Amino acid sequence: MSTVELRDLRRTFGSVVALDNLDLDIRSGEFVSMLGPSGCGKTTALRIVAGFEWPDSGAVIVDGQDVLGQPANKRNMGMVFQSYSLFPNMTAQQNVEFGLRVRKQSHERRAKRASELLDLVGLASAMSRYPRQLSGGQQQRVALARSLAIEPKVLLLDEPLSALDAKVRVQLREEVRRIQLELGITTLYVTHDQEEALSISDRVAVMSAGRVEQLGTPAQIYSGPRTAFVANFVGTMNKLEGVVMSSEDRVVSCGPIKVIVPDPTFIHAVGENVELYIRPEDVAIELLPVGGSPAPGYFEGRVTSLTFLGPVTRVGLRTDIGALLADVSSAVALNLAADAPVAVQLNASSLRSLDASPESQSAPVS
Amino acid sequence: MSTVELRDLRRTFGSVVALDNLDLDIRSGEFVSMLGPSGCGKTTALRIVAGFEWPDSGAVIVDGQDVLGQPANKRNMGMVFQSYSLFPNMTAQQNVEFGLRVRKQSHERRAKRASELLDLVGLASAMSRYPRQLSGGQQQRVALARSLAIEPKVLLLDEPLSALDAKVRVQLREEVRRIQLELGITTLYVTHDQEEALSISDRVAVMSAGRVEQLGTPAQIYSGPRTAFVANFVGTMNKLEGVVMSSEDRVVSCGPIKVIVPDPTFIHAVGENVELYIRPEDVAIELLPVGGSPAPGYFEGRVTSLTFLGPVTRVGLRTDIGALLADVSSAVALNLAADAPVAVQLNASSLRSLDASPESQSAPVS
Amino acid sequence: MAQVSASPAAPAALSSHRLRRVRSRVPVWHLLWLLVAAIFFLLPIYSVVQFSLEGTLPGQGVFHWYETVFDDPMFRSTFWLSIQISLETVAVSLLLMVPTVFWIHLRLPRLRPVMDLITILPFVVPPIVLIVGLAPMLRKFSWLIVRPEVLALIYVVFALPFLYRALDAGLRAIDLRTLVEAAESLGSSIPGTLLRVILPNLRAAIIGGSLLTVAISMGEFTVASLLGFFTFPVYTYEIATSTAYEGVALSFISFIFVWAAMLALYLLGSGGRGAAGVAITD
Amino acid sequence: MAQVSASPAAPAALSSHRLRRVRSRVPVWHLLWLLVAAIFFLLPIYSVVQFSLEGTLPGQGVFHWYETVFDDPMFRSTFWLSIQISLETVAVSLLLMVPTVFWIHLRLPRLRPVMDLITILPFVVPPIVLIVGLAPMLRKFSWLIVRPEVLALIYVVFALPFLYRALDAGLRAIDLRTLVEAAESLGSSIPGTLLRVILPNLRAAIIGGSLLTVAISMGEFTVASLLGFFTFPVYTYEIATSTAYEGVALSFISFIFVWAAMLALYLLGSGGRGAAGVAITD
Repeated sequence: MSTVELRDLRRTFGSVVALDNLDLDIRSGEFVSMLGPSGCGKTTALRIVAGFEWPDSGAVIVDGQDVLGQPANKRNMGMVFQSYSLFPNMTAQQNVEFGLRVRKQSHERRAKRASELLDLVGLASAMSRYPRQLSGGQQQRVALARSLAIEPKVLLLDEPLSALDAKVRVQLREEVRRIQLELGITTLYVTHDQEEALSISDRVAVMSAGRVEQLGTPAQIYSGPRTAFVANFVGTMNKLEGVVMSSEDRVVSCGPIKVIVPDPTFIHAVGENVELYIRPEDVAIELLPVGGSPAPGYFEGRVTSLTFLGPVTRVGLRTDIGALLADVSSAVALNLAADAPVAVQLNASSLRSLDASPESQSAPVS
Repeated sequence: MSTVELRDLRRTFGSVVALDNLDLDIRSGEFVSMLGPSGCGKTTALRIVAGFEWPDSGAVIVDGQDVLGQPANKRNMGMVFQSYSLFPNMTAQQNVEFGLRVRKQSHERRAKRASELLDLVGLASAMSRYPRQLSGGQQQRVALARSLAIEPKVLLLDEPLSALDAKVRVQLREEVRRIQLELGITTLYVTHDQEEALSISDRVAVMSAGRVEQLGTPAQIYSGPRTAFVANFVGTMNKLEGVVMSSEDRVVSCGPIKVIVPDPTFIHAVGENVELYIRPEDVAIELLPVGGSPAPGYFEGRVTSLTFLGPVTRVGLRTDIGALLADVSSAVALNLAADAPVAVQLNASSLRSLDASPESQSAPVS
Repeated sequence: MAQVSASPAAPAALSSHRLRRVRSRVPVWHLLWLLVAAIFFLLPIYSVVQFSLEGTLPGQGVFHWYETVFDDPMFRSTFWLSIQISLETVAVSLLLMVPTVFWIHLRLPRLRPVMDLITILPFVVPPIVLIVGLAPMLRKFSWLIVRPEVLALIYVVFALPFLYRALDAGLRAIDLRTLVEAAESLGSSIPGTLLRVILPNLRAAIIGGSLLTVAISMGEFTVASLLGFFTFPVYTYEIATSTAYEGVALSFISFIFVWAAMLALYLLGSGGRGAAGVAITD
Repeated sequence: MAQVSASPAAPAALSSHRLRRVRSRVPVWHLLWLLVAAIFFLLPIYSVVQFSLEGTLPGQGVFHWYETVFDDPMFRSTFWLSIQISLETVAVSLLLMVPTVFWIHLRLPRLRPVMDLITILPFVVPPIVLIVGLAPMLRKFSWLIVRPEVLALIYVVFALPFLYRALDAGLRAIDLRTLVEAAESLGSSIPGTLLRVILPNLRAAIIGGSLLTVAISMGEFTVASLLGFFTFPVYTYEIATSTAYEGVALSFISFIFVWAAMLALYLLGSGGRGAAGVAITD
């Protein structure tokens, strides 16, 4: 149970700013993810906490003490790496015992602890196997057990699942979370996968260009993104271009459609161009009978694409206010076909207005 | 527009059977995915179609002709690889022109076609860049353009997205599908990612141990898995252990709960042990007031975990019929907390009984 | 569920594909290359064996000249001198190179091209040029030159490329930085990590590099001869130019020695790989 | 949005961390190693330069001995002989090795350990043993031995390890199989792919390996001497043992030649990498 505070961390590589005065607090026993695209500085921040890199300025405070003066092997932090990091010359058990051997614990205690931890990660039966005899997922389980064996103050995970197959990735992330909750260990997790971050964390720090764009619970991040970058990076968003019609009533016209922005802090002058965001699950559609016209509150659209996602199907729409994505139940989507006319409704209470952050403007093509 | 038929393909590596008399038909203009875990033979099958490997027996018939006698460079098939395969010494444009240069087309035609195709993949501006100056996603776009430049009969893609970041992966798969529909090219796609296969394909061939376990549209595969392997590999499934109470009425008792299996082909003797499957989205829950008891048709459960997945939250439940997963809208899930008592209902029409296939029995840990 | 029916046309198709595969795997210049290798390495052996048999007089055993060689006290003394120099060379080389290459891989990867270059130099600056160039200076330090340890130091340089490349390949095969950081996060110091994690994984590379170093130090002639040390190769040369049959016998003994070392090296090198033969592309 | 406020303690913390980083990057034996390299490679040069200056009589220019060397017709003829042999060696080596290594990487990766072994042999079987062992046989083919092309063929074997390793590293740096398959699927034949896709990406490796081959063939003494060819190194040796000053001058010229080749090699090798310096761990 330890607290971790990153204070004003700055790190540059030549002219590249990897960390731009980063601040982040992690409470005792909390699972915090740093989520962001390649190059946002998340791994650099983690490696500074671990002691593998040093900031140009700033502090890393664990339980009230700045640890930047300590070398990595004195910080007592468990680390799980992206690439398989097991010692190839040791069995799973010897790998897990390594940290205890360094601490000169007795043979019996080491063996007992190793078997406890291999049990915890579900690999008790594989204790005498060498890493090359284990699958990628099993190797990462052993790596997790190894990092936990030393009873670390903090558990650090650097994209531990990104080398694994999709199916294994989901299984293992659930296990990581289960074990973290069971042990109550303070955890800092780095990932570029928004679904992973949302599903596993107590809080998520969405990072961009070396800064935290937004810090909050998964639900806060998903439902209340504060910048366009967060809105676009986490989940899928429809963007509507609009013009403010009435400043007081927050009425915005997107082409022929008028919407009311629910956010009371939405203050813009009449005639100003604004961007509105809405998630695909907040766009409702109904099949329009041939020759029929949409009911009040609905506007017309045509299906351009259908993407089956399991329980829901993502419907691409061409409408008067631009291209839209709508998520509908797959049972409903079975009645839709390309070019079918539909009536579209926006769930007005989910409309959001966001200021574009500088990063999102220059988002490169994939 | 070509048809591809894989006929009775068998391929062994020593004692390992990679392809076990595989049959698969791909219609003209169709997008078919081969989906399966590592080692299921999907890549071997694709490479046999491409001409990079040969089967021990069987045939690959394209437009009615067996192509196994043709070397890879005469088959006129476009191939996109998992690893970045652009020629490092050539610009994006030169890469795209390569196949046309081999075909001795004129400089003008090559340049025109390359610019059309780079336009199609959204990289017209990067035509004079070298591969090392492109991101992974951009490289795969160029690779796609390059494979399309030769107007191939068939487009083959071998996990083209698996080396990319989660966000880019989703963007690019949508583009691949858009381009495939635009050109109407017959496409065979290999992936281990069930979400990817479902979202991109006309039909999915779920593979296991060198055979096709099930072939069908994404909706058929997801909603009507025919084997336990398919049910478990595609999406998430709850498994219930039950005992047949009435053979005629198809009543099964799972612990204290009785359910009616909707499938009319469900014929089992009274007292037989069966396995029933239901998806998390077909498990409904309601918050139970303190001291309250579930309404008829509901049974009691307790929340063990909450996993935020965006629009829905996956709720882990402990119930009298075992552990269950239920997907509920995230707005509803906000009212739930660990250990909260809930009323659980199974959507009986979604219950499925499946014979366990041999593979699913020996499913390894992760 | 398995579709067991075999199409009648399958066997014919099978054999033609098999043929295709076999044919495309043994190209003409692969055979050519094997021929060249055979000529260069088997011819001497054939030549040596034939010559020893020719040279045996009636009444002498087949191994007459080999007995003569083994009985020569100079054979033993020069052989032991060369062995001693070789072991010194190996000891100094390992002490110098193992930590250096480890550190360069871990912290100074930008120095790797420079290392590649430096370790090639000994074979590019020919020994003859090196010794002729050094001659004036060596004369000043003649008190130092009389000790055979000087040869060991020179052979350390000659063997550098091989030891460096063996260690370099060994370190490339493991994810050094991640392993070291993993050990560090578990509380291990850098020397402790080198000892407990890295060295065990470099076993094959170290043994291989050492064997090469021994082979090189055991066989070097030019420098030993120029500096006037009577090592085993110098002895071989002298014998060869005086009594041809003994020289050939000696040469054959050296061959056996070298081939045994190479065999050991090959077995050590492939031992770690085990059953990595079958590769399924999935 | 950016937090620009800097904590007052930052500069102190900064410098201590900086120090830590700098200290940990220059370990003791790294310096030791540099020292050893310097002694072995700079000492001869120093020695040579000092010796030439010492040996110059009053009235002679500083470059007297160099002029003498350049004026010697034997210098020119032996130098050209060596150059000719080198170029033959390079031509034969490339024709033999480029397709072989390409094919082994592409279709016979299991042969790679065998190749590693075979290409080490020339340095492990010492030239002295090889030549002594071959002597009886060579005597039978003496009509063949008089042609200098024989030296080129022997040097092909000596240079194999370096050319092989250069090509091997070059091919390892690209994803050969995928590139070839990509080209195949686009309609290219294997020879066409080798020519249009693989060779351009092996440019640096081929030039580097060729330069090494030239350097080795230009410097080999033992075999040339034993077989009685009057190549440049043999000439150097004879001059060095007769007129010390000329020998040193020759040796210095060789040095310059070799260093120039190495510099070219280094520049070619690092040219392709460009701005890969800054590595951000993200």
